Amino acid sequence: MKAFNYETREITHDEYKGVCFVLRGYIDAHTVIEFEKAVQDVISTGVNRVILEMSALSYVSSAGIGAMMALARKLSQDGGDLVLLSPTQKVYTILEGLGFTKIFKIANTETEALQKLRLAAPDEKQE
Amino acid sequence: MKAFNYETREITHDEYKGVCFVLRGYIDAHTVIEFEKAVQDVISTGVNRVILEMSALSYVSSAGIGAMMALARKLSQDGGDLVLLSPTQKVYTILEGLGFTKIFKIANTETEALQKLRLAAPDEKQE
Amino acid sequence: MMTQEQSKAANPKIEICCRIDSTMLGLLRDFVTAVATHLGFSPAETSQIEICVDEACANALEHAYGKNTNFLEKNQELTIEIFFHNGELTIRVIDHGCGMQNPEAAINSLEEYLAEGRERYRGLGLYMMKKFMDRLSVRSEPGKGTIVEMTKVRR
Amino acid sequence: MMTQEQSKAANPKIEICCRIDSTMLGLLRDFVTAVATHLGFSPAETSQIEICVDEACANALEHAYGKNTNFLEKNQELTIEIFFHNGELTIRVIDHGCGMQNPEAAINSLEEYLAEGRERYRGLGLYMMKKFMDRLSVRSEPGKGTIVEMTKVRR
Ligand SMILES: Nc1ncnc2c1ncn2[C@@H]1O[C@H](COP(=O)(O)OP(=O)(O)O)[C@@H](O)[C@H]1O
Ligand SMILES: Nc1ncnc2c1ncn2[C@@H]1O[C@H](COP(=O)(O)OP(=O)(O)O)[C@@H](O)[C@H]1O
Repeated sequence: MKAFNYETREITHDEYKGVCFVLRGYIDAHTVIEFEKAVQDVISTGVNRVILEMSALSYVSSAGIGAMMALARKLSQDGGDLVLLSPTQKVYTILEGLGFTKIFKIANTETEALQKLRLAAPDEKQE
Repeated sequence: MKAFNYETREITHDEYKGVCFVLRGYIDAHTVIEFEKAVQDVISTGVNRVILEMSALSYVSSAGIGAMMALARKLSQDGGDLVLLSPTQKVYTILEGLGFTKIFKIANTETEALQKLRLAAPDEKQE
Repeated sequence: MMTQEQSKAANPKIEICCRIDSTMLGLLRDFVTAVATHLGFSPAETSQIEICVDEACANALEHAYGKNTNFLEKNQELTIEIFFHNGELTIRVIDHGCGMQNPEAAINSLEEYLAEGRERYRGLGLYMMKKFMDRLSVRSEPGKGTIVEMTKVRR
Repeated sequence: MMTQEQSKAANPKIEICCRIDSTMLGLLRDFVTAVATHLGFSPAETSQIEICVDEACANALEHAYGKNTNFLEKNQELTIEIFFHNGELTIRVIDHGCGMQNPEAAINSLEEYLAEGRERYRGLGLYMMKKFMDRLSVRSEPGKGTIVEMTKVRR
């Protein structure tokens, strides 16, 4: 019943440091602070590839979307990338209605997420 | 998303006519009318053994408890019986808090429910 | 230990004002359930709070405003006030209906309920509130309305 | 076809009055979701209504009453009024906070949102309300407060 919590899992890759956040609960104007802190703690260790696993995230408000946008920009400035994995139908529909499904990379499976993350690496652009 | 609905299933037995109601949604002061009507329709056909399968019933107010009490009395007047099957923890705790778990026959499995129904028949009292 | 400011912050007051009809009951239950859960009441406590508020609202609908009158003509206004302070949740259910003569007349035990042997089993609502709540007060004025105030202490 | 009486019956008015704090947002969302579902809005429509009301409430909390002032000193009263008539759900979110100079200044497209390139991505709330609601009006008086009124038509 906690409003928001998460677990992190390292993504093992030779060439970059990646983390997958498994998010649970909701991100609104209240819990966004915890989300921002969680993300900050991780990227300050040099991580530049992030997957947000969202299948157990019931709700994301504009504050949450904004935090994800800021994260995406930060990662891309660091030569990394962000992928949203498995948003619920409800969250997806909201993102789509606002046009964000064209802006965020969104994947439905972990393999697809890793694929999208990998392709994004500037040093792999030749593919 | 319907507030209340149900299915009925016949209980086949040589010596009595029985029906199992599979209840879904909630029974409150609003939906109790539908519940009472459903029960009335069935017992007016001569059915005198009833199982109320309650595992998908999220809530029962005093109106619902009252309707179940009235049903139990009617059935026992007709030489029959009522068994409540698999109430949720939530509903059970309310019934228990009010003392109704000592008044209603309550079963956790269909076999147990049939057993309790069977034993109740006056013509089988010798067992 | 809470500072004074924290304890003030933990003292929300929510007021819901609506025209009560039977389809509203489910909505109000969902809201009260969400509030109680949110305030840290256990699932068992929360369902006790839920059913007591539901019973009070159903009484306003059925008794205060009357089932058989043309309720559309009446305002049927119901107010639910919710206070939380020091681990105690107080909920007031207020109607402006017919009121009642003798709130103390409600049954006090399951035996009374069973003994009466009526066609329909009724009269459980106020009994439930006494049983499940830590404090209950019913103030009613015939012709003016009724205020049911109940308090549940979080364990 | 509805008779006049039925259409009156289908016209509930619910008012919620509370002191807004950030933990209240989830509760209010749950309630609005329950109301919209109950009135027959689809899951997609319901989540649009939910997010718009949440954004308006978050604005009251964050902008009207201010994040950095000692909000406990203020009343922080938020009122949500809900009306339903002829398949149209109208929700008013009312605060008595600082108000705003120019409600029309809110962004009108995702391009504007992206173009600004700010440290924090903000300003999506009113844009969402315009996008997801069928009608939106924002009346605000600096120093007095704000009334955000939004209407969603059930399809
Ligand atoms: N809000 C109310 N307004 C008027 N009368 C009420 C109200 N609440 C309860 N009563 C009276 O008290 C009686 C007992 O109420 P209750 O214990 O809830 O049982 P029930 O609703 O099943 O009769 C009701 O039958 C009614 O006469
Ligand atoms: N209820 C309100 N009271 C005062 N100012 C408000 C209110 N709602 C919105 N505003 C102003 O309008 C701006 C835009 O709001 P919005 O589009 O929701 O985005 P955001 O809240 O992310 O800034 C806010 O930054 C604020 O200055």
